[in-house]
Amino acid sequence: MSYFKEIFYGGLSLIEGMAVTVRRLFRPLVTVQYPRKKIPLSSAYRGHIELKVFEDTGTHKCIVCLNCEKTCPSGVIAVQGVKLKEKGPKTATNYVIDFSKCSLCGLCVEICPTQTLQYSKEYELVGETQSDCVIDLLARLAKQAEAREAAEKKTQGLAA
Amino acid sequence: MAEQDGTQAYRRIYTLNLGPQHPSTHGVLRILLDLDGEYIVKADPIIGYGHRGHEKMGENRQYKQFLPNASRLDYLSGMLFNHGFVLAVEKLVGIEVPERAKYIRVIASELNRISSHLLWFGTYVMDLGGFTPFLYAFDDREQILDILDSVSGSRLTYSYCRFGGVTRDIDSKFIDMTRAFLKRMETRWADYDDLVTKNIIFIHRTRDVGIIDAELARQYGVTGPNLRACGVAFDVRRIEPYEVYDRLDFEVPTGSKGDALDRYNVRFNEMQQSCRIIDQALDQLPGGDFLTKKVPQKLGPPKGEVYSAFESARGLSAFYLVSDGSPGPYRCHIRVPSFGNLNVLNEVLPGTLVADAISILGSIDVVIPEIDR
Amino acid sequence: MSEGLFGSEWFRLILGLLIVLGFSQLNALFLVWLERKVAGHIQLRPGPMEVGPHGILQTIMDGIKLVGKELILPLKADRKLFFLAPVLVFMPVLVGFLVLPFGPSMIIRDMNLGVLLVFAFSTFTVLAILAGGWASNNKYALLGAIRSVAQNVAYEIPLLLAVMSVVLMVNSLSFSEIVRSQKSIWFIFLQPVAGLIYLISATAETNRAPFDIPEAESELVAGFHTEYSGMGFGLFFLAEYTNMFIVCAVATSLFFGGWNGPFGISLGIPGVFWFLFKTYILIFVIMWVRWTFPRVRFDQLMNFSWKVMIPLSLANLVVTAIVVKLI
Amino acid sequence: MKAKELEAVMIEKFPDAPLRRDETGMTGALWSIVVPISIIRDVAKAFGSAGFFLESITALDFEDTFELVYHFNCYEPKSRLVVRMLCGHDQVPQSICDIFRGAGWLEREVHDFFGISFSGNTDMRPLLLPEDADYHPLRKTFGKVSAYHKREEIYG
Repeated sequence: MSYFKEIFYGGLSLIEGMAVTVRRLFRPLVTVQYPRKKIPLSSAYRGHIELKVFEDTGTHKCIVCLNCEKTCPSGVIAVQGVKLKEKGPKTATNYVIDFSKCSLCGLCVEICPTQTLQYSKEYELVGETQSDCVIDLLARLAKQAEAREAAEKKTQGLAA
Repeated sequence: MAEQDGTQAYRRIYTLNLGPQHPSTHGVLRILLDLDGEYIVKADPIIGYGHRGHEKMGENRQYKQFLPNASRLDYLSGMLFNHGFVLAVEKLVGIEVPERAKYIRVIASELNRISSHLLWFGTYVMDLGGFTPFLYAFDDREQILDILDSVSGSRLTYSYCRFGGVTRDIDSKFIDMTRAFLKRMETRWADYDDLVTKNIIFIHRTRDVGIIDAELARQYGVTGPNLRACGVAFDVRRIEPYEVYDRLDFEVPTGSKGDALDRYNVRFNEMQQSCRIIDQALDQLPGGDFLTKKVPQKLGPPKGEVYSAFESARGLSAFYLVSDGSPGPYRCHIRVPSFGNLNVLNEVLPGTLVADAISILGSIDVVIPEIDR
Repeated sequence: MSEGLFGSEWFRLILGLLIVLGFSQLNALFLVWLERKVAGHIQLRPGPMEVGPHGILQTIMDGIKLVGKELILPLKADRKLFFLAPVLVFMPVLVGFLVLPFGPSMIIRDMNLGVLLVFAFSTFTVLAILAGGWASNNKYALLGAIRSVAQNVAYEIPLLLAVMSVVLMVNSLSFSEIVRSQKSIWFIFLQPVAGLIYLISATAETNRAPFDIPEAESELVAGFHTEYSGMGFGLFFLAEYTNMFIVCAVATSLFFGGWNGPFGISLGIPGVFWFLFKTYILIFVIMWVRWTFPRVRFDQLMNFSWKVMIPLSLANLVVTAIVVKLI
Repeated sequence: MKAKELEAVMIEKFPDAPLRRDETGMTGALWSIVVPISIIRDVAKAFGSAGFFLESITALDFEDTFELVYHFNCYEPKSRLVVRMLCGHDQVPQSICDIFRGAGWLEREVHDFFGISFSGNTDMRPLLLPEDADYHPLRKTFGKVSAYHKREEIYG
């Protein structure tokens, strides 16, 4: 008897399974067609690090204390700086990261005494060689400032 | 192709090299199978393709700098290993953790445990040939990743815990998302039951397959859901509770026979228990700091050793740190659960079919990079 | 002269062959697309979307890609058999089209042994799979081939026994005869057990999930066609879908009334559309099954065939014979 | 209390071995015992018959000696116990892979990283390292090393 019972209940379980999948057939899709649509990033998203621009100085506040360079587990960060004034902190002349080694732990951001490091929101990075992963943060900052100025000019021009 | 076996004239044993590139070896595992037809005569797992030298790295780094490594050991439960490492160092140095941080860690860890189990669920059914449950599980897992992403900023290797707390406080949005997720999962279990658990084909593929009994499990140091499936209610969260697990009410699901179906059921129930834990932890969540301020930048722990165990998604894991007083450990050993869980294959696989080998391998849920370290 | 040419048997045959070739290829491409769409929507994703509206041209692009790829011959493979196998797998499925009754007058050759011809030739697929798996000089491929042979032997029997019950009722092996006798009521209502057994065996016969153990990608990587690349693989792939069409078309004509509408109601729709509509519904069901169930194990499959399917179909045949005799 | 019973057994059987209790639970173990290299199999047998399982075997490289650390645990109640064994750089300890069948791999791992071979374990192929590896990365003489101590410097 259990022979027929197993066939019957087995068949029933198969039909139940098919009911689950066919119901899904008429549900809205959950995937996003990526390059055309994008999901908003979470506010905590950790991209590679970048220098923050402060309102009061109009630029970053890196004082070349080398804390980030020392704390980085993988040796991603290289900072150089000069003393512009006799007294007071140094100013960074070079801030380069090798993103190919970075494990995005965020220790550098936490240790920065002037809090001038932050995570960028960039995730569509692409490169053909390992050297493409080397990012010069100061050059990036300058480029961003340029873009901002151009955008401002454009809006002013439109307003005029 | 098939070599003649010298001793037995008409039984041909041949060797099949399963992996390291094979759809079902989960990472880079290679198993040398000696086959008689489709029956396995001898199985020899070969590991080490993913060896990165984490233990050596640990000796050469400061405690803090090892944090990103911890979540890369078992990348499917990165939060749990992150949590475990932080626990070990806190025990070694003697750092007090605020109550709120403890709860946040437990919530995040349990979410990670569910996501790890969901991934296992999906890949296991896929190993058995059912592709669709895999994507349903990924859909659910995606919700967890979104939740953890919103608080840690990362989707897989979280590096969320810090000595003395966590990097970022959780907000009401996180709590709402988590509650919504718990509610969503309540309806999903029934679907999974209909689609997989009750399915006659699935039951036949898993029942009485790959039986690991309690004695075999003890011999090989099998822990986690694989051990609980043979009826031993051993859970680090229950036996030596860390954080706030002793204040939360949860069951330790066990099986009876220790076959693949039991392992499946134990993990499946464990996900539901984790949901319960999260629900209670959210209810009890106190206010206060999420990170203690009193942790120095450079840790100088006293000389000595600490062996701190925690329950990762795959079983008993532990960090064994020996300190010589310097800011980095003298020795950093990591006890990984998959090591014993995979080792037992030596004895479980012989006598089964190739198709069963895949089923068994999937059901014990190993993460190879965790073993390779 | 011209009339003689167009009316001649040769012309009919050549035209038929061209139509069959064109139809079977296009149909297979469409089915591949349909499978991906069905799978996609079952899994809450859209499936192919990029090439053409809703990705309808995707499979054609895939075909072009496959044609452009190199055919790699494994070291120490049996060269002749290796290249023969994909051709061998495609030839018999074309023969099947010769006798399928698409409509009352749309049969290329209305043979009175049509049913026998289809099943006789469908066994060729096994030979092709065995040849391909053996010739590849690969252990996975060989295992797949062995499994395939055992599986087909086990499932031919219930398949033919199920068909036999229908043949007993009609007393003919001609497809058009069988379809004509279903004008008022389809055989699926008279022979539900045989119909179900036929569908299950047909799924196993075409190596579709949950009986896709010769391929079993999570166990045997890709089974018998592990070593095939380019169009060699493409032919195996297309043959699978053409095969699926044939077994579903046969099921339609044997159990679901062929070109007849349900209960003799045709709604003025030409018979060929009824036929294709029902065939595609059956194909959809087979796809739906594939994307729902896990794979059965090899020995369980054999158990199921020998312990459940064959006794059931035998019993069904005996009951049918008695009833036919009594009426 | 399996740990208590076993403690009594240890003290009775191996009176010379220094047994150190850890009341605070800091190290994660109830007590640890330092045994001479010759009796490890007897100790392991005692643990095995008491229903313990082997959690991990690991080693530490000191300037003067290797130290092998065996972590045993049992399911109920909480009772992790540690067996330590001092093993000179040229000594060959005995394998316990027939008492705990899972120990074979753990010993292979120790052999990989420290170059300690175990007598009685027939399978000493590299486990995690490449097949032809002839180096032992966790020895303090390999690669970058931050410190190399004598054993007393840490355990005092």
